[in-house]
Amino acid sequence: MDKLPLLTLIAFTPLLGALVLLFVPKQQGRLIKTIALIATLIPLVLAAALYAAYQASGDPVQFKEMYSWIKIPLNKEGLEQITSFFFEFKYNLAVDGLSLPLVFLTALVSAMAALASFHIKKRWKTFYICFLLLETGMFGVFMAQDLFLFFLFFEITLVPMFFLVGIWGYLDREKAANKFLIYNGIGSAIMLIAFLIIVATVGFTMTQTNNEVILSYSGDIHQIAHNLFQDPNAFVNQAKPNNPFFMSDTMKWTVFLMLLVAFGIKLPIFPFHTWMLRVHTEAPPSIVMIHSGILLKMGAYGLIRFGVLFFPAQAKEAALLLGILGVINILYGAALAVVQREFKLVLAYSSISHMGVVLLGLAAFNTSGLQGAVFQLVSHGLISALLFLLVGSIYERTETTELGALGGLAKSIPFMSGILLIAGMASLGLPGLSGFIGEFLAFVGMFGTYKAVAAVGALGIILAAVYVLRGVLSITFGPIAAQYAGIRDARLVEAIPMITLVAFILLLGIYPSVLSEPLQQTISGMDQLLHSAAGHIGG
Amino acid sequence: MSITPYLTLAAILFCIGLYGALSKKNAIIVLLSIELMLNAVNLNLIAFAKYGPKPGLAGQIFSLFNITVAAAEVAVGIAILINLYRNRGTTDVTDMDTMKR
Amino acid sequence: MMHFLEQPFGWSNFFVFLLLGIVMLLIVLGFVTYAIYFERKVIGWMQFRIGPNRTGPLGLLQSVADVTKLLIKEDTIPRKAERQLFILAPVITFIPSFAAIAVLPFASNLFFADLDVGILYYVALSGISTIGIVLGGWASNNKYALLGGMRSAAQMISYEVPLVISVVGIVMMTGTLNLRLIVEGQAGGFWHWNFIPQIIGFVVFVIAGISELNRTPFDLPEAESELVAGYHVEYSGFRFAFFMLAEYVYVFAIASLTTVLFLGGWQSPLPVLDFIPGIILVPAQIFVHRLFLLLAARDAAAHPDRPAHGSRLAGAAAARDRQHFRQRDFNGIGGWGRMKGIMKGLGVTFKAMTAKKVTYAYPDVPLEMPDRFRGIQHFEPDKCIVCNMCAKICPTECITLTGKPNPDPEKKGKVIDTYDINFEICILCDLCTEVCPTEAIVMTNNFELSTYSRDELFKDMKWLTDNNENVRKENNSAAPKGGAKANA
Amino acid sequence: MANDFTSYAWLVPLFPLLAFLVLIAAGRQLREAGAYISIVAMLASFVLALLIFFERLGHTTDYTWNQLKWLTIGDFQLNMGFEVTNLNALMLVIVTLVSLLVNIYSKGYMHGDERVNVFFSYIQLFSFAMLGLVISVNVLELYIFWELVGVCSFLLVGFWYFKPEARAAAKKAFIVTRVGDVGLFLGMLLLFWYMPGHSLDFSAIHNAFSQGKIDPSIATWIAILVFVGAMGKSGQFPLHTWLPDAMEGPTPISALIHAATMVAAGVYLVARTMDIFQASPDAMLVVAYVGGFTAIFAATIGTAQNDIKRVLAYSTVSQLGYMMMALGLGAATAGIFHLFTHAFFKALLFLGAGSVIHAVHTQDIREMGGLAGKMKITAWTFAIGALALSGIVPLSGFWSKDAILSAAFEHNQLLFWVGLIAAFFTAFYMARLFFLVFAGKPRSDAHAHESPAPFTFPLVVLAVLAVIAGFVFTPFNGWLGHWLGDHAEAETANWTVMILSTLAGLLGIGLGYVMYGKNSVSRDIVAGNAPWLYTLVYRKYYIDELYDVVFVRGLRLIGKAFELFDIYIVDGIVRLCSAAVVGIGRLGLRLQNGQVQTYGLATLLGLLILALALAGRRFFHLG
Amino acid sequence: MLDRLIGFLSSGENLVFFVFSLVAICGAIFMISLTRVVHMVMALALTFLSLGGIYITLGAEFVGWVQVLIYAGAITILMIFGIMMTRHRGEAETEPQRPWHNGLLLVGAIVLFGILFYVIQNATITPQSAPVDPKDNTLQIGQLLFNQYVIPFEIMSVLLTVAFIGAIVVAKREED
Repeated sequence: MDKLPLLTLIAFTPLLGALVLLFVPKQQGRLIKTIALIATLIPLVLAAALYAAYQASGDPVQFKEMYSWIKIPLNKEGLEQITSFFFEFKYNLAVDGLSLPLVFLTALVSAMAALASFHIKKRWKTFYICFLLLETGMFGVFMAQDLFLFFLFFEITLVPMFFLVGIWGYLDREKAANKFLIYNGIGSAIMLIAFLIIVATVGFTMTQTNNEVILSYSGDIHQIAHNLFQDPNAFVNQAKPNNPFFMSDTMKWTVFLMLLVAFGIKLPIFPFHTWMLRVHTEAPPSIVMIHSGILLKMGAYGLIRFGVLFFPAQAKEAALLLGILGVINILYGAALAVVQREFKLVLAYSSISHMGVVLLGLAAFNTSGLQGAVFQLVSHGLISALLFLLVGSIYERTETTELGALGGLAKSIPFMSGILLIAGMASLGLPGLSGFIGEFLAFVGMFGTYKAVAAVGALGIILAAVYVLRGVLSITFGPIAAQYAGIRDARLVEAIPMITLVAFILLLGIYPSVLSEPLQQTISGMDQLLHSAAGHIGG
Repeated sequence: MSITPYLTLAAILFCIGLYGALSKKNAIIVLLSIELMLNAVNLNLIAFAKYGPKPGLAGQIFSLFNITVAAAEVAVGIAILINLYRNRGTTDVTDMDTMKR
Repeated sequence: MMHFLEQPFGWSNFFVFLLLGIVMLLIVLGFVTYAIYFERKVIGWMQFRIGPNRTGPLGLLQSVADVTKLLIKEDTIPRKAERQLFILAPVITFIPSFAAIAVLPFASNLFFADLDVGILYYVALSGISTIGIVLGGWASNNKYALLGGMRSAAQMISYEVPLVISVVGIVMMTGTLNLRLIVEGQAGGFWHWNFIPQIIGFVVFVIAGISELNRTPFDLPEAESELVAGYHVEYSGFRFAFFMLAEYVYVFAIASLTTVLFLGGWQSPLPVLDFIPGIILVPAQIFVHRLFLLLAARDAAAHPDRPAHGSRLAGAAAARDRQHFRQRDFNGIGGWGRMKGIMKGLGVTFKAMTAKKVTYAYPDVPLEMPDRFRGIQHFEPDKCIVCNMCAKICPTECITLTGKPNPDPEKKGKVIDTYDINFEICILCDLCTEVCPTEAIVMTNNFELSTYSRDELFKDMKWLTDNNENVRKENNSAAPKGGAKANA
Repeated sequence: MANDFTSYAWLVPLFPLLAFLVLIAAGRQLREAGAYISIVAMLASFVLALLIFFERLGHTTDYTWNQLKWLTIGDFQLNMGFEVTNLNALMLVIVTLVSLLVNIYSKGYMHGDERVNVFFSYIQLFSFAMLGLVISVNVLELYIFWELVGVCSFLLVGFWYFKPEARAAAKKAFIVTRVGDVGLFLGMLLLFWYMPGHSLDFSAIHNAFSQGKIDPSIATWIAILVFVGAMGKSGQFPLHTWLPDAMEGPTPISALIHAATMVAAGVYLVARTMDIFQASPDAMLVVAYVGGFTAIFAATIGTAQNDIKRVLAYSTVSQLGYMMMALGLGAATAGIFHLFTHAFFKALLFLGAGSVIHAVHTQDIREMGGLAGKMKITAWTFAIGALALSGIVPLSGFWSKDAILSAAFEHNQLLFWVGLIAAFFTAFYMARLFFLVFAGKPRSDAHAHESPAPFTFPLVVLAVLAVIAGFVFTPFNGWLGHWLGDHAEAETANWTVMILSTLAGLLGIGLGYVMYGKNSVSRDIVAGNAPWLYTLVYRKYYIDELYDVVFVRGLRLIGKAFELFDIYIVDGIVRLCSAAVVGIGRLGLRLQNGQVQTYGLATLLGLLILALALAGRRFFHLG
Repeated sequence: MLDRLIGFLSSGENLVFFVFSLVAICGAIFMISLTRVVHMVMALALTFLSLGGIYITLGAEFVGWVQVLIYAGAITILMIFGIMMTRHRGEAETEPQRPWHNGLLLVGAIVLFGILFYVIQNATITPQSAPVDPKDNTLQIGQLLFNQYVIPFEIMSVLLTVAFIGAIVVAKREED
């Protein structure tokens, strides 16, 4: 199984699908849809195989694929003793405990979104090409082991997303698309700067064979981690005046803050969240499934992978800040979700609130906190995908998601309102469904480090119940409006994704160790890192 | 007699010419003001010819060239002005703003 | 004069210069007045008339009279004119003209300013007076004045260029712009004068000079028929005088400049005559040149499309020439053909110069009327036989007569007592003389009947008898009818 | 033999789960069969529970099995499983018995409703959750089932979803219980961090707390937080508002959930984690006082209600207050005993009320009257229930209430009197209810008739149980205490307490008879001369309105404020930046007006500034 | 200050310079402030003349008269022709149309003069060699012009030719 380049296959199958779609004539909607569906199902199957084949024990980083892509020689004057001096851009994919579940989540949610996109009404071909491109980008992000490769895929997701929101969205979709692009553009710009600083200082590899010395710069994560946390008295960590390889504390702080801001925009932390609201309300529901299901996770993944793991000391000191930001996100998102009139906005704010829980878990800096954060990512991915799937179907039938207008749909669409109820329960963290596990672990973790912050955060759980019930009940329960009496219940093509998502939510809720097993190795790895770098954490 | 009074006079004339050139609305007067500015320059040249660091006739020769150029300039300026007047019907500088965005 | 210039400039020095300036002004004024007079005389002669002769002996005081008239006359300023410019224009025209004279050397040591840039000085100042002319035309707010001003300015400017260029030759030869040095360069006989080596320059200079002054062939600005009097049409009184003065000062300046540049200045024509002080030679040459200038100007090229200034005969010749020219120009021969025309014109002019003038001093010398001219009647009482024929025949019954018996007893018949003609209504039809058997009443050549009041037009017998000059000889062809004797 | 049935205890919750799955999957096709499946499932689990109970009678050692590896957090392993203690076994029997009877009853009651199978599936899910809760091995598992029970109550209360009141009631029920759950959640977290080895098992908790390994302040915090969870579920004073509104659901549900099982969960939890409470005396005090206050508070409100189910709901709240008071005073067995007896006669009363409603199709007691004649069985069973509740001698109510009052008498005189007064009020409103509904002439024209067999059978069974259940734990035979392993309180018959409580009961009944039975005393004594008191009590001391204003409207206000802040400040800044850029652009535009002189001026000024800058350097040295 | 002024005026040459510069400045100011166009041109002609005079006092006799010839003579006439060829509706120049523009411009001009004045006052220019004697200035200029500066001279001639041909072509009335 190892010989097969599994990761590349998963990542680029959608792209292949997109290429095939190019040759299909525009009018044949049905053919386009089936091809697109296949192009998403294959990676799903492969991801499942990947998940199965992943050994929980042993080295967490598995399925490594490393090929040197671009080698740019740099001028050597002043460095005589070095024989070859170049910058290397490596095509470096691998999967570890943290990215494995997210890769599977991407595959699953994309497949479901492809199914849900069947009720897109215009220009299927371009839609699905953008969709598959987006999926490739997302896979790449989670698999990339090289900073620049990560950035490359990160940018790839922006462009199709811009078109998907901009063309197939609702009323003022252009405005939303523009805001999305500009905001994320700025975010990724800051991220690129941070990456460059990291690579410029710490991203070097010095190999000394018998007669020649090779000094190369590359964005390889493990190399950077190795350099950062090498033995303190190595040449690298001497704070000599012009030691190009040493990152002074202030530089580390700036880079950390930059990454925090860059990923804060992606994972909407409080002040940068306005773009996400517009995208959630204006984009077509199937795209929002992907966006809130996976794209938001990229921000969190980046923050964990590059923010916390590269700068544990700074992260530890900023833990309180992260915690407070998390709580603000939770309470702010929840409070606003309570007063929204539009169901999609309720869900958008609830996403902010759930992401706040992720932040909280992250800020805890202990195994349960990190595990909680990852759990919350995966579970929120599934739940919000399901919710927006339902929103899409409801909107297709009732042409509105205004809470005031809808009501009593349980009578005409019992199946969907049942699923909506389950999704609502999962999102407010009902035990037995995946939502609870994430929250539980995050809060357990946070309780270990900052009790007060966790206690205030817990209010969020109550508010969650308030806004979810308010939203869900005002749609399903209550007297039914006349014009919606006759709407049909979910078709098969809508029912399948709903059921699969509910199944996964239930699976995670009832038997979470299915996800926590592969996670252990990576989390424990991270834990030692945090402990060693930031001193022992209480509890 | 040092050079400063001449230079001061030249500066005064230049500034007056400049003010005239940029504020007057009648194209001819603008041309005139420019002439005045050129004259101020001429005065400088000749003043330097006599009291400058290397007194000599170079300044005067140069002022001759300056006068020639000024004459040529006025000739062409008036020609353009007349042509413009014939086309536009006005000599008001503020109306000549086809360069506007 | 030279040593004056060297002295450091002080108050005394200043006054000397002032005096010299005034003297020069008087000389120039004198010259101007007599230049005007001389010119009008010559023109007169060309037109078979004798020019001004009434004021002063031989009309010498004519231009003085003109000048005094201009001084006394009220100089009006048109209401709509630009007052300041209107007043300023003549000043601007006159000052440069007078200033230009400063540089002209009259004798080896008699000159006002010995400038190294003499010619340039002259040309620069003449340029300024053009402004005056144009301003005059513009300020008088009169379309014709404006056009006249612009035309004269255009002409002066355009001819200034050949004027200056023609001088370049001399400058190149003498190596300096200083007029005094130029004259000294022409010492020796007249063959050292510049006009021989620079003959072309001389010719161009003369023609350009003539046009500079808006003189005859180029006097477009004052073309009567179109522009009335050119730029100074609105001017009157002293300002007009200024303009005329400026013009003639320029004449003097151009003439003297020509002499200085081309005709040897104060250098005597023959070495032997070098004792004659330069001072005399210069005006003589100026005079000769002046004469030549006028003649050449007057007829050299009668202006193709209009009669010469005021001369009808010249005009006729000119008109013939004009047809001639037009035809010639038309078929484009031009060139020497044209010169031949000029020569013939010149010939006509000279023939006219020597011909008898037709001018007559009318008020003094009565005009010779043609034979059968019907003037005022003359009455001889003794011939009248009171036959009343004249009274009856008179169509307007303007004759009233009364007879009285002959006081001499032996003669029979009547003698005239009273004989009145009412010239208010007499139409001088000559019927009364024809019908008078005894030619008692005859016509004279006199026709002056203007009186201050109507009743003076009733002439009595005595007046008629006294009117005995210029009696018409050829009264009526028929022999005296009846017994009356032919008058002696 | 000792553990063969107990080892199968995990089957007890399994049967309802299976029934639930079957009903969900084939709900529409089954139609009639759905009811029978759920009854059979409940019967099976009841029989198994009985077997376990009898097996457990002999000995007191707990049987625990927790090998199911659920979640690994770093080096710590979190396992799931089940545990059977005497208390659990007792609870199993109570829950399965009552839900069986309710199933039978609701087969008849819900006959007409087309979503009956959905109803039965919800009941089965609820039973599964309740049974799961009872036998859970650690606090986390308990919390999971605890929330599941909350959801089931939400679903069942909101069963008739087309009614807006049902929707609001269901939402309110869930949110208020949720508030309580958060308390429990935080308590659990504290436990997690402060328990040696992070274990959450009850046995570990018992050992840790009894040996006093946890310092008292933390223990108090944990106890209070756990009690908050219990308050939420059992409807104690601050979080009681959802219980009366939950009456919107069908009556069998009220009987099953809001009388016998779910509300008892809170009491069960406190009993289960008694060691934590014992560890902190002031937590015990809090529990006692809250319990006492809730008892009398709910009792007073009960007297003024006109809806039959609301009266019973408030009586439940009051009785739960009694149980909490008992637990607070350390008399765990008395509390559990009262829970045991209360489950039966309260379920009886609710089902009776259900059959009355079924008959006259209204819940307002002022429109009922004189039903005794027409509904013989319901009337008699209802009477037995009422007497039991009022604590009249032979019936179970008397014994359990006596146990509590005697415990109160020993430990806390104030609470004793509070309990006594509450007992008087209880007797009074039960009498009022009985006489208004059954005695006197019929006030509504509906022709009432006796309910069919499925209604009456459970009533009779419950009535019998209500009578005999009392003798399990009387002053004379303290079997239950010993069985539950709680040998602390020596059982002495405290005659004074018995006499006083009987007197209170009789006085209440007498007053009720006088006012409503013979109405010789005018009904509106209270309403007449103290109308404000009457309306105050009738409007439930305006607690609901208070909550509405403070929380609901407060939250909405905060939300609105945040929304304005979000739109105008956060988004405002973004729009501000773009507007600034556009503004500067437009400013530059005005400079380009095509006139050369403007450009000239601009050049001149530029030149000057440049010159000044260069020249200026000599005067003031900037950088 | 006053005594410096009197000392300045004591020598003849300074007096002449002072008079001429005064006239030049007044001419320039009148040119700006007068309203009727022709008056403006006259004022400027006056300035040109006085500048010519100053050149002469500076010993540049030839340039002075050339200045008089070309500026006072030719360019003024050209300007007047230009004025006459183009009709002027409202003679009076309505000044306050662009208050901001003129105000700013005035400030700019004054500041520029301030800078120049400051520079002039502080600049100390010491003639290294003896001043050229103005005797026969024209001859010297002629020699220089045709020896050292003959190329610029030729270029000037080309320039003038181009200029006047261009002027004619541009200003020609296209009626034939």
